[in-house]
Amino acid sequence: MVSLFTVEGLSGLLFFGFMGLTLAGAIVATNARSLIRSVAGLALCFLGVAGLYYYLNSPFVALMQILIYVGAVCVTIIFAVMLAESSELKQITSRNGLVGPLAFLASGILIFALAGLALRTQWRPAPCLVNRGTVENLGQSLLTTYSMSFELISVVLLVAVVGSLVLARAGRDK
Amino acid sequence: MIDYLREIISGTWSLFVGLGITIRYFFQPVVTVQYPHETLPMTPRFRGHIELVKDEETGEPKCIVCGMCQKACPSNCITVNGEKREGVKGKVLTEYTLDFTKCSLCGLCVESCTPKAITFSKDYNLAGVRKEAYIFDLKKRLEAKN
Amino acid sequence: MGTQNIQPAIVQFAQLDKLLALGRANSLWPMTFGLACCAIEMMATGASRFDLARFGAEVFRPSPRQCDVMIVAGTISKKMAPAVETLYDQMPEPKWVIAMGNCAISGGPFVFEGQYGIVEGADKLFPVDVFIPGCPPRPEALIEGILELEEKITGSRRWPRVEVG
Amino acid sequence: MYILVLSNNLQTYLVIGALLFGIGIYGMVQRQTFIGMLISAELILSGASLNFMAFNRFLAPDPTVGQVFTLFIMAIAAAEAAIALSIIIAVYRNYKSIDTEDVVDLQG
Amino acid sequence: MNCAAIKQKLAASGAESVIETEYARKGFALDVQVAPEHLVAAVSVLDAEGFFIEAVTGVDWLGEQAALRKETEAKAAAEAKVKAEAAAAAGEEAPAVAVHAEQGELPEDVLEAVYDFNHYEYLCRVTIRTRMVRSKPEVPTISQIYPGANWHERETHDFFGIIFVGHPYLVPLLLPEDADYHPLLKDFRP
Amino acid sequence: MSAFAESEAKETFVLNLGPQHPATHGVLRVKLTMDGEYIVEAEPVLGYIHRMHEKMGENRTWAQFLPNTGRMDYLHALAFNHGYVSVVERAAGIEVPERAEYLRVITSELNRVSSHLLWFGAFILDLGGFSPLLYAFDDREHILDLLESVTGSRLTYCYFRFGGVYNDIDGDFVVGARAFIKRLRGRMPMYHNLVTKNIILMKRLREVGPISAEMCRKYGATGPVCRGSGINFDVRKHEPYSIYPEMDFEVPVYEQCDSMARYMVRMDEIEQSLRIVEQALDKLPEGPVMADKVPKIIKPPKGDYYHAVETARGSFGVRVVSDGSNTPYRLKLRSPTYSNLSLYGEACQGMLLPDALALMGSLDLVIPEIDR
Amino acid sequence: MYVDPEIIRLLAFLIGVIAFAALNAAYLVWLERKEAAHIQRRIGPKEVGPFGLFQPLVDGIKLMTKQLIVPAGVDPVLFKIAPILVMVPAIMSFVTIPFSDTLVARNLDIGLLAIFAFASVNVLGLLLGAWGSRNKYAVISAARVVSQNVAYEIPMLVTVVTLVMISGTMNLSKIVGLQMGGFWHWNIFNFSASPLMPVAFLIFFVCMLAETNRAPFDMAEAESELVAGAFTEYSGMGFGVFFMGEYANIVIGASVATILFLGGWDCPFGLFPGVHWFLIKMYFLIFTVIWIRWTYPRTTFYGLLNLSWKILIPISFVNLILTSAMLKVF
Repeated sequence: MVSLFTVEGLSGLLFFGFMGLTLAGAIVATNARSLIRSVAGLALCFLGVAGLYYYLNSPFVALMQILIYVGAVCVTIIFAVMLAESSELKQITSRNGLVGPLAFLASGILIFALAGLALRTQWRPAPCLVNRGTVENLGQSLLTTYSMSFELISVVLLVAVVGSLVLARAGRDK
Repeated sequence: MIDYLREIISGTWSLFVGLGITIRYFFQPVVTVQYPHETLPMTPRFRGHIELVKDEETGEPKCIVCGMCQKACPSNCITVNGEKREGVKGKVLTEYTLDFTKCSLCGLCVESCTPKAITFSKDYNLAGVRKEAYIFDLKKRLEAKN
Repeated sequence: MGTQNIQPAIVQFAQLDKLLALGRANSLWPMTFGLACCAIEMMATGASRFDLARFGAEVFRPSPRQCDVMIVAGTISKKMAPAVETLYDQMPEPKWVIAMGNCAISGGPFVFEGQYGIVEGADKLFPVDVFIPGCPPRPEALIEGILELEEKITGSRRWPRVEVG
Repeated sequence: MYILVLSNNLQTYLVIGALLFGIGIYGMVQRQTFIGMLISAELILSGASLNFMAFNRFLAPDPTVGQVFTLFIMAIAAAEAAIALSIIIAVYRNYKSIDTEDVVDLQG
Repeated sequence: MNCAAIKQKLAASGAESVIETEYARKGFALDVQVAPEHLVAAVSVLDAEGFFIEAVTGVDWLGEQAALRKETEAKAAAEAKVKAEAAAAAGEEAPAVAVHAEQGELPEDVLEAVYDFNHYEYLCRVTIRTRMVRSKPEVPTISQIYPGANWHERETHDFFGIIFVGHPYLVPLLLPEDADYHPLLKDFRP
Repeated sequence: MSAFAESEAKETFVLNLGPQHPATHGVLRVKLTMDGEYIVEAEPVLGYIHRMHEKMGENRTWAQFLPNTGRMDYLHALAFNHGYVSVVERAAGIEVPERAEYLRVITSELNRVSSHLLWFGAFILDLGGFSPLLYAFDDREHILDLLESVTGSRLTYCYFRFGGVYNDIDGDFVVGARAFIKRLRGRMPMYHNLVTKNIILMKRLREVGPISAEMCRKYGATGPVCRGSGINFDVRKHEPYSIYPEMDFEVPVYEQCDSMARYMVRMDEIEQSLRIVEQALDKLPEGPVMADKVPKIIKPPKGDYYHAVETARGSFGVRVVSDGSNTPYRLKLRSPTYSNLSLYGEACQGMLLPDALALMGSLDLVIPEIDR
Repeated sequence: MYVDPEIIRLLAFLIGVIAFAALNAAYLVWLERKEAAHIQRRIGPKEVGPFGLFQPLVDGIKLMTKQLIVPAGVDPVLFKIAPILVMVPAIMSFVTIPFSDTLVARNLDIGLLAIFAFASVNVLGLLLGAWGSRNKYAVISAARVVSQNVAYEIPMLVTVVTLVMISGTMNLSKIVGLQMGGFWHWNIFNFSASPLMPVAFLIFFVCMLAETNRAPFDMAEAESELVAGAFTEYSGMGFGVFFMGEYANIVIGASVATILFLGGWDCPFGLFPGVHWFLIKMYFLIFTVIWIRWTYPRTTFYGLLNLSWKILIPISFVNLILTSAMLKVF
């Protein structure tokens, strides 16, 4: 039994807040009529996910989530929206009325199946821990075990940056 | 490369020079005249709205109701009226209205006045909530002053 | 429109109202908005010699949304009048207007028989709270106008009156 | 109060992850603009990373692995967003116009 | 290069009259009268000489013809009077010279477009005037030669209703966009 | 038409600068067609402060038009006074006493300094610096005090009369003017250190807003704008009026054609104006300040007359057409900024928004003078 | 009823932090107005309270009672949440800042990262507010803010990485702890780590100015160009909250600079360290920020990017390489 007026209790309550933020954000992101609101919803969802990461004993990833997703990805998407927003509304009207309900049904089934799977499976915790998953451990494994993937990711990022620059510049030869 | 560094250094130096100047002014005394508490001296030639001049002997306005100021005024803001009275030479001023809200303070009226019966007042801080307050009855004003 | 129809508070607290009035009167943010000659004197009033800042009124905001008082400094032409009205409408309540200079009061020296271009006074467009005559008025007069407006808001004058000898 | 310790339960995270994933799929189908789909894709990725993180916390013997994976997902997602957006911009530049007529101007 | 040379070139370009005025008295050196169709040629001459445009304006000569006629009538009357007096003085009978009042339609009043040019290097202010009837106030634009004339011509159009044929954008400049009045015409009433 | 075909044309949007905008120094409106932050087209829209000066001229007597001249260019009102009284004096053949001309030049040049100081401050304000504005205003107040002690007003002077000036100066004025010259000379290095040599300002003005000499000619630009483009044109030297031929001063000319050149021209002109005032104070003759035989009602003979003066912004010309009556038949006011601004549309094509605003500031606009 | 003392401590800190942020915002406005006035040889706010000290109060009263216009055509939801999105992360950042060795709400191991993460949300708020208000000036301004922040984040982070390398931790308290014992231990004078440390401080300071949109990098509300920039459509307290957020960000920026370079709460002479030294250093930096604001003209947008890409980024990389080399060698 956990009382509400302890740190654990409050943090449990806060957890609900983050959960709600995540799900509400996600729903806004997919259902809002204007794109800019979807992005705002996405940002909220990411903030909620960051909170969840915090509860998963990983403040570093939580902060990286905020830094990268909220601070960079969302901002980038808003930029794209600024350039393309107005043509969005016109499109929404012309669509098959069946797609929406069908998509809802399909994803509902998917969620149901996945959630069922998650709840029914007997998860066995790890027998022993190699380390505690702190930032130091993370850094060490990034630069030792996963150094190859780390380097590859950097190359991917570099290529992505160059590629997007090339693509975005393409139409503007002035 | 050398130009690049030189530009950085000279540019940064110019920024520090600027900061030096402003901080020097920061410690210098202020030049503000705190208006409602202290006032600037008005120059004798300051042009406020016009006023009638009193004849020192009779206590009446010097104005002879010739209407020159009314004619000279570019914006028609002066109305002068007078009447003949028994026993007085010339006309006697009955009304001298100045619509100050149209005045451009050019001074043509004062110049055109041969008997020097109008002059500039020193009212430099007029402000109020009623627009009609600035249609002055100068005769009344002169009487109120006495 | 104008200052008359501020929504009355649901519960009337005289003291609170006084405090609000005091707050509003001492934090009059004018709009960066000059029309003609008087605008220069408006700038001069904000400058070191006269320093409008002493009354907390130096925060010239360029956007009408953040202003409390519009100082109409100069002639309003008929072409400009719709824009001035729009600016007035864009200001949030409570808002005040100061007509600075003769042109803003009544069209000033530019009124003549058969004129085709100017609006004869800002009060033809929206209610004006304080009039400052002069062509252009001296900076002291503008300060006096601000004080006059404060008096209008709070109902009393905190500053000494300057008598002109 | 049992619900207050939900945060210490693997299933909670997995269900949230599933929900995010499902909502993302829904959005992917239902949205028809590139940006809308991109947003949904980000949601799907978030659902996946949440699962990684949850397993990492509760089941993994080495609790850095999930974090490393999540970081990689983030990096890939960022790269993906950048590329996708530049494609979108290029597409819009060629086929649509940037219409600012309905941007309400502050008159005056 | 001096004013005399400019004068010759202008005269060659088809100007009706080129008068050298007294600068100290008038403030400009050459007073050129051209017909609207020769305006562009005259302005081109100035452009080639490196003049810059100072201003374009108009003058409404409403009532000028009537005044002119009145003047000639008065002159004629005065002459007649003088003659009559002379005759009277000579003791002759006054000759029966009836004052010959011109009848018939007055010629139509004109609008005048005035162009001022000046030179950066030497002092030679050239004033070009061109006249057109009030009912058809049309004059070719010079904004293709002097882009600066664009605004001046728009302003003149605002004030006088003179139509600058070929002007790229002849909409009101100083008056409101929808203004259809021309305030500096002498018969303008608001 | 397919969507593809109009893609290039519609990538722009329209940005309305003004009529109320902090950068336009009044009520100018500029319709900018922008591509991102680049300006594709700029179209100034005038007339928001059109005050019918030319119409008023036809409705008033020659003398009654005098106050209007002070309100066209309120920053250099005395030059406008000067232009108007000169043309009427030329038309009516009125001789002006020498002392009056000296006073005209002294006050007018002081007024020019005050105008340049205000421009300096406002220009730096456009560029985002605030304090130089107030330093300039501090100096300007001294000039205004001086001029007020002569003319009675601070801004919209109406000091000159046909045949002379309204008031004579007194000894205090001479002392004050000399003291002011000394003070301002002492302050100029501060301005240069604080502003001119500042790297940010240099980066913003150097090679920004080029206006070629040919463009000046085609648009009729005068004043510091054309002098910043290497054209040595100053009405005070070009067609000397008043007592300027007797004064020893230079016309600052810069060849760079950019905003910095125009800035430097004006800053140097302050010094030249101070020199003129100093010389005029030295040479100031005794005598009346008003001609004796000025008729009460002026009726210049028929004909048209022109007179140009150099204001702080360029050549101001007045063309009057007299029909011999006591009112002008036609009064054309050729204002310098009108021509200077007309080149703006062409000059700022392809520029970035902040540069275009720096260019606009460097043109030194006084809107009531443009709209008249 | 049992209430955990930890909660009370948290609540106290939360209230304290919010009060600190709000008070700072209010009185920094006063400081800014006063300092500007004195630089310009004016008096500044004076008539309201002694030295005009009540000026922020009356401004606050006025702003709070001002009509909050939601103009027609704006996106009302975004328009309203944007100021919150600017203000909340700013307050969150305060949580991790150690004002002295004991006065810290939450001593995170990765406090430095937390501050940068929260700071990045700020941009989102501005962007949403600007786009939500549907005003061209606001949109241009927001676009500028983002490009500016992206451009300046690079040299800033490179400089910070240099410092993290020197300190070996991202815990702010530990970073200060390593600099204790007089000004010669401060990172700004840590010549043994890299001879370019004062330059690094300058770079950090410049980047901080740019990140907080202060002059001469105040592209966002370049008055003469974009009216009031992103806040053009905001009135009353909507504007007030943005304003407070701006000043809170300045306080955070100055605090981080103090912690990273100026030894936090360390006394310059190695005696009596404490929170007062922290505040003195922080307010001195803020004073400088304001001083700069009232001295220089504004840079242009491309000038700003040029500065970042051509000067700050190369130098900060040189510093990074130099530092890592010296760390390896010594």
